[in-house]
Amino acid sequence: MSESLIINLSVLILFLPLFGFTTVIFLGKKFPKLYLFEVAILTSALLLSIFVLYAKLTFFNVKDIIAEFTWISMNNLPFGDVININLGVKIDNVAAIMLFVVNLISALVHIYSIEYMRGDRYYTRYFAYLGLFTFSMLGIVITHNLLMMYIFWELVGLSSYLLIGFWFHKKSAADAGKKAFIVNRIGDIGMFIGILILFTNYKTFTFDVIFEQIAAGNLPFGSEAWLTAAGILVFMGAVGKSAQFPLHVWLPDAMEGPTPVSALIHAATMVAAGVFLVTRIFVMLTADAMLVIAVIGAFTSLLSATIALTQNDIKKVLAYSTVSQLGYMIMSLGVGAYVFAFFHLVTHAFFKACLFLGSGSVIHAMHHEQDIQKMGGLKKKMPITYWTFLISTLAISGIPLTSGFLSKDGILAGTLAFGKLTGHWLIPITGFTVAALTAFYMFRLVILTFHGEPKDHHKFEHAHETPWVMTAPLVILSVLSIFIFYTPNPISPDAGWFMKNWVKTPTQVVPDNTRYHHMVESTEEAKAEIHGEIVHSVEYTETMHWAHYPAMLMSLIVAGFGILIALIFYTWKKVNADKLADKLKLLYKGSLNKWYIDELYDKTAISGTLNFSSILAWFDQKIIDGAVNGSAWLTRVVSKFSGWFDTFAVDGLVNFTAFFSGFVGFSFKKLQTGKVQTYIVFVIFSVIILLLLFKPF
Amino acid sequence: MLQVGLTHFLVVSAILFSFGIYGIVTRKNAVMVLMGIELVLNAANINFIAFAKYGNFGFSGQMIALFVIILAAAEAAIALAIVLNIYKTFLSVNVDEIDHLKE
Amino acid sequence: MVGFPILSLITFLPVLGMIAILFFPKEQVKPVKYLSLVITAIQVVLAIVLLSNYNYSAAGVYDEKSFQFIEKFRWINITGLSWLGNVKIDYFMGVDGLSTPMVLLTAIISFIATLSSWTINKSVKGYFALFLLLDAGMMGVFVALDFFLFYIFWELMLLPMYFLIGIWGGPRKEYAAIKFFIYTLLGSVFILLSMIGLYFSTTETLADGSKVYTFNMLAMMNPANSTQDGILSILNPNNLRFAAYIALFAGFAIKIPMFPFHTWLPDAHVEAPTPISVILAGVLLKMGTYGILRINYPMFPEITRQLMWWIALFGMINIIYGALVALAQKDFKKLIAYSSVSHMGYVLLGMASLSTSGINGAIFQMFNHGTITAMLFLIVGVIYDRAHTRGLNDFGGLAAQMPVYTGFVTVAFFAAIGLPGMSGFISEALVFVGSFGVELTRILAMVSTLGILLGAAYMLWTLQRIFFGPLNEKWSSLTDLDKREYAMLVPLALIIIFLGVYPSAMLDIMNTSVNSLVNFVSGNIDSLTISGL
Amino acid sequence: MDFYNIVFYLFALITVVSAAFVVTTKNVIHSAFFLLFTFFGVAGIYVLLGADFIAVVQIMVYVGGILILLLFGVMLTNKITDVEIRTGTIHLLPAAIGVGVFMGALIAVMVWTNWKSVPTEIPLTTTKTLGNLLITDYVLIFELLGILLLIALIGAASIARRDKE
Amino acid sequence: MANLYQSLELILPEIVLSLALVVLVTSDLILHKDKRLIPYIAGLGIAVTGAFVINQFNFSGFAFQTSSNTLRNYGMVAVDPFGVFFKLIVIASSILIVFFSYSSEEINKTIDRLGEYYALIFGMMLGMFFMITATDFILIYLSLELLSLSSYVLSGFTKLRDRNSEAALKYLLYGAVSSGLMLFGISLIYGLTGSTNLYVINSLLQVNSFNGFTFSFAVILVFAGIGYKISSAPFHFWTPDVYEGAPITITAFLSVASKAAGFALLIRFIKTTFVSFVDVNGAWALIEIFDWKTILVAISILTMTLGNFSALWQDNLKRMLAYSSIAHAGYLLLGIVVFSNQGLIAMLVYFVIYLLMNLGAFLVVMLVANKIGSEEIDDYNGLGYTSPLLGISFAIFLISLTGLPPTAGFIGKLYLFIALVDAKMITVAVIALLNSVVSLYYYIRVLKHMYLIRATESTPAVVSSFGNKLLVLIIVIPVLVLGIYFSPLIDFAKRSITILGL
Repeated sequence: MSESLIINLSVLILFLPLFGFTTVIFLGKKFPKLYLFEVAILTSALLLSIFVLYAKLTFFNVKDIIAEFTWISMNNLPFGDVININLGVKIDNVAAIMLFVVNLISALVHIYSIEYMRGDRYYTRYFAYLGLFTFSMLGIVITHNLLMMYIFWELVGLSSYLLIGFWFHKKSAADAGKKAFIVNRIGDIGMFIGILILFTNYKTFTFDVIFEQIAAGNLPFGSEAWLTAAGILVFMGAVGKSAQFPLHVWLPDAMEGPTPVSALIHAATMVAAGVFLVTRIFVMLTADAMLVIAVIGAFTSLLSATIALTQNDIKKVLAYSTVSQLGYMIMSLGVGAYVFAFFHLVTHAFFKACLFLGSGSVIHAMHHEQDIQKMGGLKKKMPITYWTFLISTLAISGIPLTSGFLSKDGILAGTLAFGKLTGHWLIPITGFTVAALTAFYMFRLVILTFHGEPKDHHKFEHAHETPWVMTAPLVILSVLSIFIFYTPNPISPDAGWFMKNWVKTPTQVVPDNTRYHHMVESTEEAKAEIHGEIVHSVEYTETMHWAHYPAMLMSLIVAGFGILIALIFYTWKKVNADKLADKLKLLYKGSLNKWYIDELYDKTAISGTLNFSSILAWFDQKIIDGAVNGSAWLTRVVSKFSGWFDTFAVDGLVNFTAFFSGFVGFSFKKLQTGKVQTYIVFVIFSVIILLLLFKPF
Repeated sequence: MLQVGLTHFLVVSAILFSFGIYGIVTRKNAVMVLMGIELVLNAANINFIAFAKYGNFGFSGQMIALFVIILAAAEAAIALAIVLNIYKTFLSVNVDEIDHLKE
Repeated sequence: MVGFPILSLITFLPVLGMIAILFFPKEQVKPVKYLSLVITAIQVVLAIVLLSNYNYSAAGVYDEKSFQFIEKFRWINITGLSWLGNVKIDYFMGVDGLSTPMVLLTAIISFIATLSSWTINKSVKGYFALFLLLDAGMMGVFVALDFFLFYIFWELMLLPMYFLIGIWGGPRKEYAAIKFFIYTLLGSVFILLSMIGLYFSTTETLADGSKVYTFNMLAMMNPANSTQDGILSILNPNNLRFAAYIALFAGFAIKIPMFPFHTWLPDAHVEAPTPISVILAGVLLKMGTYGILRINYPMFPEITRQLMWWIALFGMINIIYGALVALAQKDFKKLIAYSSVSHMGYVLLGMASLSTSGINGAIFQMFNHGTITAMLFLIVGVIYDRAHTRGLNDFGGLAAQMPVYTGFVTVAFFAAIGLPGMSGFISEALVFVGSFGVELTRILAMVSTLGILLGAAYMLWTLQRIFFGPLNEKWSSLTDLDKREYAMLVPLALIIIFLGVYPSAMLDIMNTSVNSLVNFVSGNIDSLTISGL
Repeated sequence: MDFYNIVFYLFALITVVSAAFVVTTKNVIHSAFFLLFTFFGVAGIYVLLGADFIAVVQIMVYVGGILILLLFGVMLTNKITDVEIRTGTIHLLPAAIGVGVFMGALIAVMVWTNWKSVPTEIPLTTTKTLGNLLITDYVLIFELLGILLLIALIGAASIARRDKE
Repeated sequence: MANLYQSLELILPEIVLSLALVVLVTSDLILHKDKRLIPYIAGLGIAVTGAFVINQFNFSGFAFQTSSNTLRNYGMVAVDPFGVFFKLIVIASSILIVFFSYSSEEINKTIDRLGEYYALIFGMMLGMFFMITATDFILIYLSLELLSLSSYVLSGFTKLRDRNSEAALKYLLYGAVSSGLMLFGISLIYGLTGSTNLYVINSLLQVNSFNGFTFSFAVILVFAGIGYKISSAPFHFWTPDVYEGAPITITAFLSVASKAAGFALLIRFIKTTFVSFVDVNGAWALIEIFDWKTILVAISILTMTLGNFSALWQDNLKRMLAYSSIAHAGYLLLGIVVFSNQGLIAMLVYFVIYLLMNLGAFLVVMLVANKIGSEEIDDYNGLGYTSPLLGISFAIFLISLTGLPPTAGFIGKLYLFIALVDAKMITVAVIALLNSVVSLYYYIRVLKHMYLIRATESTPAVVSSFGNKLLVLIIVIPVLVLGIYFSPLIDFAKRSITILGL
C-alpha cells in the first residue's frame, strides 16, 4: 500500500465519471443502452472509493497525501518571481470520506434513476449529465488548491445548470437552472476575489502553502482585516453553493429538476460543497470572519425553517429543510465546531438523500403529484418508502439512535459553547429553535403524506410501491442513518471512530492572536502557548464537553416538542392548523411566500439591472452613437447617401452639429450660383479681402 | 495739384478700371460685358505707358501696351465667336440667364 | 528556423490566391471556393510549421536579434536628400511572442471563415477575392515590424472589409459599411500622424555609420535612437509624446473597440454576413489591442506607466458597459457584438496591469476571444441561415429541435462566460490575477468581476430564450447541423477546450516576450544596453 | 495750367465720361459708340505720354478692329433697337456703391504710393525704336503673338462657323 | 541680341511644338475629306516634342535676355529641370488626352473639326510650355492668354449641348476678367520696380524697399490670375461649371495640364521673385514684402475645404471630380506653403500621381459616358458588376484620390504631410488630413453606387474595346505600382527641383 496508489486511485475515481460522460454524450444517441455503462462506471468508482477510504483510514490515518504538478509556469513581473500554478490532489481523511459519500450517493442515484427516469426523451443524456456532475463534485473534493476548487466549483455549477434545466421544455425548469447558475455566480465572484487576494499575496493557490504562510505571520497585505476579508469572500462561494442567505433563493426553485437530481445535488453533494469549502479554509478564518459565518448560517437556518413550516410541495419542504440544515452546518463551522459540521454534512447527506429519493418514490407512485395536501395514507401502499422515510425523518429531527441525533447534538453543543465563551447567545437560541421547527415540519410532512386518509382517491388507488431499483437505495441510505456506523455509543459521538480517529479539527491555524479574540479575557493565559497551535480550542473543546449534555437534553426536548405539536396539529387534530394560519395570517402568508425575498430581488436587483441595461442600451444607441459619430454630420452625410436621415436625426447636440455641417456644405453650395458675374464679384471681393486680411496699412 | 503728373494718369486709369469692373458685373448683354473688359485692359495700358514715361523705364512699357492691344484683339475675336455661339444655342446673350450649370 | 520566407509566404499567399481568382471565369463558383479553402488551409499549415520551428525562449519585443523568422531588406531607399538625409523604409517582418498567437489565430479564423463562406451565392468571385485580400492585410499587420509596412497593411484591410460588409451584408449594409469605414479611417488618421511624428523623432544608425530617420518599430522603441528635437523625441523637452500616445491609443481603441468608440461594432456586426462577422470579431478587433501592445507600450513606456489606471478604467467600463448593454439586446447578433465589447475589456484590463500575468492573460484572451466569438457568430449564422431572423424572442425550445446545435451553443456560451475547462476562463483569470496583483488597478479589477456575473446573465438568458421552454411551432422544420457546419464548429470547440485544459500550449509561446515587454515598459532595462546595434 | 494740362484734362474727361456712358447706357449701340470715344480719349492720353505709335495702334486696332467686331457682335445677336431694361443679376445700386468704394481705394493707392518718378523726355518718334525692340529683345513675344493670333483665328472660326448639320 | 541662337536652342521643344502646330494646321487643310490621320499626326507631334523635352533634361540656361542694363537680367525664359518636369507632365497628359479623344464619342462626333481641335490643344500646350518656363511678366501674361484663349474655345468646342457653349462663355468672361486683373497687377509691379523681369524684381526687392501695400495689392492681383488657372479658392468659381460643361477630354486636360502649368508658374513666380536664398536644409527664405506663407496656407485650407465640402453634394461625376480637383489644388498648395525643397519634392511627386489618378478617373467617366451618355451618379448603379474592369479601376482611382494605401495617392499625401510635419505646420497637416476624411465620403459614395446599389433598370454593360481597356490598365497599373514602389518617382522629383535663379 503506497501513497501513490491512493493518489492514482483517487485520480482514477475522478476521471471515471468524466469518461462516462464523454462516452455517453457522444455515443448515447447511437447506443441508448450506454446508460448502463455509466451506472457501471459509477459503481466501480464507488467500489474504488470504498477502497481508498479504507486504505486512507487504515494505513495513512494521520497523514495527508498530496501530489501535484505544475500546470502553468510563468515569470511574474514586475514582482520578479516565478509563478507556478500547480494542480494537485490532496487526500486527507475528510477528502477520503467525502469521496466515499459522493460516490455512494451518486451511484445510488444512478441506480434509482434507471427506473425513475425511464421513458424520458433524453434518458441517456441524463446519465451523461449525472456523470459530469459527479466528476465535478469529486474534483472539488480531492483538490489541494483553490484554483482547482474554483474550476470544479464552476463545473458543478454548469452540471447543476444542465440537470436542473434538464426538462428544458418547461419554462420554469429552464428558469430555475438559469437562476441557480447566476445566483451561484454571485457567490463565485466573491470567492474569486478572495482567491485573488490570497494569490496576490502568496503566489500560490495551494491550501497548505497559503496556510503555512499565514501561520508564519505573513498576513495578506500585511493586515488582519484583509485576512478576514479574504475569508469572508471565499466563504461567499459557499454562500452561493450552499444556498445561504441571501443567496438561498435558487435552491427551492432548483426542485424543478428531476427528483433524483435533487437528491444528488441539492441534498447531498453540491450544496455540501460550500460546507466542504469552509472546512477546507477553516484554518485561515479569523474570528470576525467566523462570527459572520456563524450569523449567516444561523439566520439562514432559521429563515428557511420558518418557510418550510408552511410549504405544501413535498420537495419544497425538503428543499427548505436542506437550506436550513446547511445553515446549521455553516453555523457550526462559524462557531468553531468543525468536526460536527463535517459530521453533520455526512449524516445529512445520507438521510436527506434518502428523504429526497423517498419523496421521489412517492411522486413517482402518485404520478407526479407533489402536493402533500393531496396525499395521505400512503403508508399502507408504500411500506418500504414509508419506513425509510420515517427513519430519515427521525434522523433529521435529531431523535436518539440516529446519526442525525449525534451530529446535531454536537452542533448544538458547539453553539452553546460559543455562546458561553463569547456571549453571543442568540446563536444557540436560534439553533434550538430551528431544531424544534425542523422536528415539527418534518413530522408534518410525514403525517400528511403517509398517515391519515388519502385525499385524492383516484391517485391513491393507482399508487403502489416502487420497484426494487428505487427502494434499494432508500434502504441503504436509511440504514446509513443509524448511529452504529459512526460511533458505538448512541448518545455521544466523541468516543466514536468518526470523531476520534477520522476527523479532527485542524491544528495549524492563522496566527493565534487573531482567533477567538472576542472570547473575552478567559484566554489570556493561553497566549503563551506555542505559535501555530489552536491554543484556544483547548478551552473551546472543554466548553463543548461541558455543553454536551445540556445540549443533548435540550435538543431532545425541543425535538420532542416539535413532534408533539405536529401530532397535535395533524394527527390528533386538536388544533385546526388552517384556523391558526388564519389567525396569524401575516406570518402565515409570509412564510408561505418565502418571506417575499424572491419578489424583493425581482423588484430591486433584477428589474433594476434590466432597466438600467435598457437605459444604457438606449444611451448607447442614441447618445454615444450620436455623439461619437462625431457629428451627426457623419450621420447626415451617411443618411443623405441612403435616405435614412429621418430615422437617425436625433435631437439635441446631434441636430445642432447636423445643422452646422449642413450649413457649411450648403453655404459653399450657394456660392455656386451659375451666374458668371456673381463669380466675378466674388473674385473682386476676394482680392479686397485678401488685401485687407494680410496686409493692413 | 493741377499740374499734370504721373498720378493724374494713374487716376484716370483707376477710374477706367473701376468703370470696366462695373460694366462687367452689371451688364446683362455679353457684348457689353466684353466692353467692360476692354476698359480694364485700357486702364492697364495707360498704367504701363505712364509708368514707363515717368519712371524712365525705357520702352518696355510701350511694348507691353502694344502686345496687350494685339492680344485684346485676339481675345475679342474669340469672345465674339463664343458669344455668337451662345446666341445660336440660347437665342439670347443675357449673361445672367446662362446659368444652367450651377451648384 | 525554416528555410524559406515563411512570413512573406503566409502573408502574400492570399494575394496570389486573389489574383488567381480574378482569372477564373465568372460562372466557376466551386473552384473559387475550393481555391480559397486550399489557400487558407495552407496558411494554417504554414502557421503550424511556424509554430513547430518556434523558439520559445526568444523574447523579441524590442530586440531585433531575438525576433524570429525575420525578413528584412530595404524597400524604399532614397539617398542624398539635403536635409532629410536618407529616406528609407524597410520590408521588415518578424514574429515574437506577441504576434505568433495572432498569426495562428488569423490563420485559423480565416480558414473557418472560408468554410463559413460556402453559403455566399452573390458574386462569389468578388467575395473571395476581397476575402483573401482581407486575409493578407490582417496577417500583414501582425507580422510587420516596420511601422510603415504595418500601416499599409492596416489600411489594406479596410477596403475589403468595407465592401464585404457593404455588398454582402444585411438590409442596412451601406450604413454599417460606411460607419465602419469612417470610424476605422478616423482611427488610422490618428495613427498616421503619430507614425510620421515618430519617424521624425527616431534615427537609426546605418551600416555606414550615418544616422537616418526610420520607420523601424524596434528602433523607435529605443530611447537611444531619439533625435534631439523631434516632436515626439524623448529628448525634446517640449515633445508631444503624450498627445501622440493618446492619438495612437485612440486609433487603436476604435478598432478594439473601446468605449465610447464602440458604436460601429454592433452595426457592422449585425449587417455583416456571418463569415465577415467571424473575421471582424475574431481577428480585426485584436488588431487594436495588438497595436497598443506592439506600439504604444514599448514606444512610450513612461506614458504607459502614467496612464495604466486609465487604461484599466476603460477596460472596466468596456466590460461592464458592454455586458449591461448586451443584456438589453433583442437581436442575437447584436448581443454577441456587445459581448465582444465586454470581452475586449478584459484585454484592456489585463494590459493595464503591466504585469506578466495580466499581459499574458490579455494576449491569451485575445486569442480566446477570437476563437470563442468566432464560434458564437458562426452559431448565429447557423440559426439565421435557417430561420432568417435573429430576434431573441422569436425563438424558443430549439433544444428539442436541434440538439447537436444546442450542444455547440452551450459549449460556446459557457466558454464565453469563462467557464473553467474552457480557454476563456484561463485568460480571464490571468487578467484578474494580473490586474488585481497591482495595487493601482486592484479596485478596478474587483469591480470588473461584475462582468463575470453579467456575462452569465445575458448568455444564459439568451440560451434560455432561444433554446429552452416549449418549442415554437414555427420552427419545427429546422434541421440540425450539417457536415460543413460541423467542420467549422468542431475545430473551434476543440481548440477552446484544449487550451482550457492545457493553457501552457499557448502561454509558453508568449511568456518570454511578455516578460521582456513588461521589463521594458516598466523601465527595468537600462536603455543603453538594449541598443539594437 | 499750360496747354499740356488742358489737353490732358480734355482727354481725361472724354475718356472718363464716355467710359461712364459705356457702362451705364441702356442701348447697346450707344454703348458701342461711347466706347469709340473712350478709345479715342485713351489714344490721346497715349500721345500725351509720348507714345505716338501706341496711340496709332490703339486707334487702328481698337477702333478699326475690336470695336467693329463688337458692333458685329451686337448686330448679329440683337435687334438694333433693343434696350436693356431689366437689371441683371447684380443690382445696379449695390454694384455702383461697391465699385465706388473700390474706385476710391484704387485712386488712394494710386495717389499715395510713392512711385518712382524720374521725369525724362521720351523721343518724339518711338516707332523705330519699338520696331527694333520688336525683333530683338521682344522677338519671342512677337513670334508668340503671331501664333496666338493664328490660334485665335482657328478658334474663332472653329467655334463661330455653322456646322454642317 | 547675342544669345539668340543659344536661346533658340533652349526653346527647341517649343519650336518643335510650334512647327507641329503648323504641320497640323496644314495637314488639316490638306486632309479636309478624311480626318482620321489627324490624331496620329498630333500624337506624333507631341511625341517628338516630348523627345526634345527629355533631351533637355540636363540642360539649364536662360534665354531671351533683354538689353536692359539692370542687374541680374537673366531673360524671359529659364530652362531648368523644374520646367522640364512640368513640361513632361504636360506632354504625358497631352498624349493621354490624345488617346482619350481618340476614344471619345463626343469628339468623334465632331470629326470634321478634328484638325482645329488638335491645333487648339497644341496652342494650349504651347501656352503651358511658356508658362512653365516664363520668367518675365510679359511672357507670363502672354502665355497665360495663349493657354486661356485655346481653352475657351476648346471648352465650347463640341457645341453638342447647351452646356458646352455655356462653359465656354463662362470660362471666357471669368478668364478675361482674371487676366485683366492680373495685367493690372503687373502694371502696378512694373510701376514700382520698373521691370517685368522676375529676376530683376527679385534683386530689387532684396535691396530696395517698396510701398508694401501697393506691392501686395499688385501681387494679389497677379495671384488672382494664377489662382484662377490652378482653380484655387477664391478664384475657383469657374471650375465646376466649366468642367461640367466642357467636353470631357478637355475637362481632364484642364484639370491636369492646365493646372500643372499654373502651378509651375506659381512656384517659379514665388521662388524666383520672392526667395532671397535657400538655406542648407533646403528651406526657402522669403523676402518680407509679402506674406506668402499666411496667404497660401489660408488659401490652401480654404481651397481644399471648399472643394471637399462642395463635392459632397454633387450628383454629376464630372462636377464632383471638378470639386475634387479643386480640393487637390489645395493639397498641392500645401507643397508650396512649406517653402522648402522638400515641400517642392512632395508637391512634384503628388502632381505626377495626381496626373495619373485624375486622368484615370476622367477616363472612366468618359468611357461610361460614351456608352450611357450620362455622368450622373445614379447611372453608375451596379456598374461594378456590369463592367468589372472599369469598376475596379475607377475604385482604385478614387481610393487613390482619397489617399489610401496601397495606392499611389497615399504616397503622395504621405510626402506632403511629412513635409508639413517637418515644417512644424502640424495644424495645417491635421486640417488637411481631416479634409481627406471628408473627401472619403464622396469618393466612397461613388463606390457605393457602383457596387452596393443594383441597377434598377438593366444598366447597359459598358463594354470597352481592347484599346480602351489597355488605356485604363496603362493608367491603373502605375497608380498601384507607385503605391508600392515609388523611389524612382521620388528620385525624379528630387532631381527636378532646380529652379534657375539662385
